[in-house]
Amino acid sequence: MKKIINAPEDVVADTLRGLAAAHPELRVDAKNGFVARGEAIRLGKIGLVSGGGSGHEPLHAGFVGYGMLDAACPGDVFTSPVPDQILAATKAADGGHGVLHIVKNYTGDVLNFRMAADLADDEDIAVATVVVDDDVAVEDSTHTAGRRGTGATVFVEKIAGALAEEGAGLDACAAIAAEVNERSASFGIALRAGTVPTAGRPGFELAEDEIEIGVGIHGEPGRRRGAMATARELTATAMESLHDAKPLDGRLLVLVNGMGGTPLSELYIAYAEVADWCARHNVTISRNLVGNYVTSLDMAGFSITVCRLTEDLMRLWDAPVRTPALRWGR
Amino acid sequence: MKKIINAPEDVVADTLRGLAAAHPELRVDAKNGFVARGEAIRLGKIGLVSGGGSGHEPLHAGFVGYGMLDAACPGDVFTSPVPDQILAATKAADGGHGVLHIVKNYTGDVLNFRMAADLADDEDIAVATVVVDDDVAVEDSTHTAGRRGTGATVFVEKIAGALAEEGAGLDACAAIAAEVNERSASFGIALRAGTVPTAGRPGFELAEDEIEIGVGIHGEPGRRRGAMATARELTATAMESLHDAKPLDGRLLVLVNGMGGTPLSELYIAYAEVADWCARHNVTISRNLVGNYVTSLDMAGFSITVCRLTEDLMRLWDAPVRTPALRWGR
Amino acid sequence: MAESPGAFDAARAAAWITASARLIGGAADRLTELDTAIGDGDHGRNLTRGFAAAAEKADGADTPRGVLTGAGSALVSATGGASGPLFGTFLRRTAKALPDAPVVGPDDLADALAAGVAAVRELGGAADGDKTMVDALDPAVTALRGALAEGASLPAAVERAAEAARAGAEATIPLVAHKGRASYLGERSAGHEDPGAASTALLWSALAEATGADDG
Amino acid sequence: MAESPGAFDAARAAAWITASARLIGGAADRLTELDTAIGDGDHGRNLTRGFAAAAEKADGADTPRGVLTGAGSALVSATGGASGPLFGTFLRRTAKALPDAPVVGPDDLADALAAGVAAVRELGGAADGDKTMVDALDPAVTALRGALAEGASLPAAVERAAEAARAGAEATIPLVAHKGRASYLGERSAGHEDPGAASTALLWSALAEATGADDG
Ligand SMILES: Nc1ncnc2c1ncn2[C@@H]1O[C@H](COP(=O)(O)OP(=O)(O)O)[C@@H](O)[C@H]1O
Ligand SMILES: Nc1ncnc2c1ncn2[C@@H]1O[C@H](COP(=O)(O)OP(=O)(O)O)[C@@H](O)[C@H]1O
Ligand SMILES: [Mg+2]
Ligand SMILES: [Mg+2]
Ligand SMILES: [Mg+2]
Ligand SMILES: [Mg+2]
Repeated sequence: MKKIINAPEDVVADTLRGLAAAHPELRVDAKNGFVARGEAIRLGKIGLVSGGGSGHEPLHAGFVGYGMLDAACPGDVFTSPVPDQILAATKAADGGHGVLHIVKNYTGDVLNFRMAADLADDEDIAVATVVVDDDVAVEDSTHTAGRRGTGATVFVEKIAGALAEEGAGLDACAAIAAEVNERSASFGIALRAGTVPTAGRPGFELAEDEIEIGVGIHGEPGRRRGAMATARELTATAMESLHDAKPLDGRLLVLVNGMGGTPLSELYIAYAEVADWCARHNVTISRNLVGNYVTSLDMAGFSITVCRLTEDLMRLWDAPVRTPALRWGR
Repeated sequence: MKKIINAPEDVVADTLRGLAAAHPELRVDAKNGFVARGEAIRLGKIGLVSGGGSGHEPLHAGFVGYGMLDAACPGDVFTSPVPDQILAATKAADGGHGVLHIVKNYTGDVLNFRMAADLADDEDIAVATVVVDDDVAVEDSTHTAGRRGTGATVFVEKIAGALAEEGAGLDACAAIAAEVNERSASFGIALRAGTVPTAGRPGFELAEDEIEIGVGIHGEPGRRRGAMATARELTATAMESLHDAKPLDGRLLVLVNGMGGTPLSELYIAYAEVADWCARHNVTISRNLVGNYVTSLDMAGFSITVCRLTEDLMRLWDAPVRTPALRWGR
Repeated sequence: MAESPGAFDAARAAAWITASARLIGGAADRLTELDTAIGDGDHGRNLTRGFAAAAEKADGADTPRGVLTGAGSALVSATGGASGPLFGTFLRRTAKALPDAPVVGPDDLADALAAGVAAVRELGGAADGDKTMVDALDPAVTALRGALAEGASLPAAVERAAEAARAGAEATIPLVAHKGRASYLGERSAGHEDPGAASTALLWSALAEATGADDG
Repeated sequence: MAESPGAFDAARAAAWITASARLIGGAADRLTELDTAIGDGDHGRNLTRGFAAAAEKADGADTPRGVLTGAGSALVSATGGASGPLFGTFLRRTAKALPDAPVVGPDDLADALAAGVAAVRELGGAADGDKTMVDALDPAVTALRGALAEGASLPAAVERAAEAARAGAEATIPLVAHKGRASYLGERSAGHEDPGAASTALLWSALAEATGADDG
């Protein structure tokens, strides 16, 4: 394992230190384990809090700022945050009218956020929760922990964030977050596993001609191992899985997301093939995002997330945003 | 070699295809080998053209847009563009008052841009050239091809681009570009070499505890091989080299740049150490940028680029920019 | 000074937590390796951090109930992941089911542990054979109660429970996971021991150590 | 149909370019490997692309001067990198120094090639021993002129030049580079053959093939 780190156990703290140094517009509260906007929350605005294990940067702290999150709580690498830090973030994000918790569907995240919501309730903060579960590589059945939350988290945070900025209430924010999640689907493919710093070796080993298909963002192997293929074939595998799970129609928002160790040029190549696939299947892409947004340490690979947009969702996607990792309109 | 590509020889064409699909606001002229802004150049505005080998994405095409480049010409992987495409880009960027060529200091780039400038002269387009040579890992002596152009290219393109947008003339744009280059310095360290698609194997092999120190962005080994060290030590090596070459004082603009295969979290850790180093040495960082901006395929590692700002340079750095890879203020 | 082997007091409760912290810390690499195979490679580190925090809080109360409540809360606050809330709930709900007395008897302890296990089932929704910590927890309380019913002493009964927990953990190897991260792998989760079941077995070994310890 | 071995006409000029394209295409992997060691791993691909384009233009003129000008321009337009302008300039300035005639004699050809080499020196600024293509080009023209002065036939003289180019390329192995990308490596560039010198040697082999070819 070779990483630009000081010590495996300091990775999260040092990343936050760097984030704080690079972004004075953020409030990085290392002691209480959260990152919030530097300015106080506008009274009456619904607060948006997200969080989860670290190792997915820029998710989530990179999405704190105008038009998106009010606070994020990063846990240890691949480990959900604890209720205390979620509660602290929730308090920081509360403008008096309630806080939306955006939770990726993993047992640890769901349980810790649920405990934090109970604690917030004790302090009379209204909390609504949306659980993001967009990864169609996992069967949504009683035989699994349910679909994982991955790329759609960015869409949920951006769109619910824009609605909150417009002054919408907690129920409306929770409803649109659920709608975005419902309309979204993701599928990931890994070429090389990432390495958890404290584990010291990759989550799985792949031969030169092997890939993991239907992979998540926590270093676990995918649903199956497959043969390395062209960008066109890899993309088709992903698009077909997405289409099988939730038929692709209308106008799409598409994210071609890098897993951390894959350079931008390869993501653009994948996007070229996604655009081609959509053209061949009479599907319209109205908005897109290409880059490293929901990563898995230094894993090589990509995921595709689609959201079937409505007029409303498109307007909110286009609304101004100003965060370290996503910025337009101001 | 495992990459998300269709065929090694199609990498550049497919990347451009993806860029075109993802960014309808750009004009991607694959036939003539350049990427330009979608809208026609404003009459009278000085045009900015850059280019170089591919494999450094988002450099250069990702910096085409308002406030930065007018056109970019990507060559084959790690191969400078040919005069014909540079000429075509120059014509596309000419608003009648001349074009600034921003050239990284590599023999191939310098020679091909020089030939293109001669051709442009034949067509009565005034061309000024700035050669960026910020990489202090290379000795600036007659015993070398001179310092390489790396991270400072982003600073030059952004700042000269902002000045051009303000309506400055060719000489002024060229002068500020040269000033930014003069005030900048870079130093890079690699943890793992990248792989040129058509070569099929990494540019160099490193053991688990080895790194390349003073490395460029074309897969060549660095000045020396060293032992793997902590982020703090790696950063100190780089900062000391920068300081030795051009004493760090005043207010700095700092770029902590990823080489393509390094995740953002590690870059933030490096930035934390850069900020610490500067604090310990009484150096002020006024602006920063952390991310993958001048990459070397899938190389793992980072570089640090500093520019000693003036009032003017800071104002121009802060000016609005709207490109695929750098965007703020609109 | 702890009570005689048949009884469970605050000191023994605290000894349980500190022994857990020691055994889990010692096995952290193995637990992480198990979690790397079918999960996300953090289980050893999660529980090491969590039980270290719990052990720090283990001295602060006069009753087993107080000790385990404090330890459970500390565990939740420090662990994260799935195992934090689940193990934390196990301890807190075990505590809640204990009589609020300085010393509790073997049957009360067994009933309380059963309540703790039931709470884990409820919170996580895992059934037997889903390849989770439940597959070690459940055989352990069953063996504990069975041994006590047969008249075994508390130390002997907990020793049997610990063996059952170990056997339960090993029996997860061929299973296909239906809960937790390992469930994402489907059939590919078979052939590996569940990390949470493995750490659960350590917890019961620690309890055997704490209840069996001679106070001489 | 080509002229007799002593003379250099458009057909032989074209044959030089097509033979260069073939030899370089065949050695592309080796050239890339050399460039991977001390450069950026694109030399084989650059020149393969460049000479393929040049070969396509090689038939379009009646004079050696016309052929080489066209080939040189095509090379510049298709190659990129350092080698594109340098080899392109070599061909174009060689062409420019040739008499504008359908057939040129050995001495005129040698003088023109010397002018081409001088132009490469001027454009790239490399001195002898800087570990560049100049280290193969220079011994080659020197050997060519020497052999002609000693009364050798053009085919024999070019054969000697090609040998000198090969020797010159091999002699770059111990050198420390002072120009081109390899110079970034400082002392570490020693121990590797310069890719541009290696491809230059192929160019001279191709010329030997083209001038020696029997037109029967
Ligand atoms: N729904 C559940 N019910 C019971 N135990 C569970 C459940 N989900 C996960 N576990 C247990 O948690 C263990 C994983 O813990 P840990 O690695 O610390 O958390 P995470 O999965 O969040 O990384 C699994 O091995 C399993 O025993
Ligand atoms: N200044 C120079 N003068 C002469 N030859 C040079 C010079 N710089 C580089 N070369 C030659 O060019 C070769 C490299 O060509 P190539 O790999 O195609 O281009 P690049 O270095 O741009 O990738 C070197 O091996 C060397 O022989
Ligand atoms: Mg985890
Ligand atoms: Mg090159
Ligand atoms: Mg885990
Ligand atoms: Mg090269």
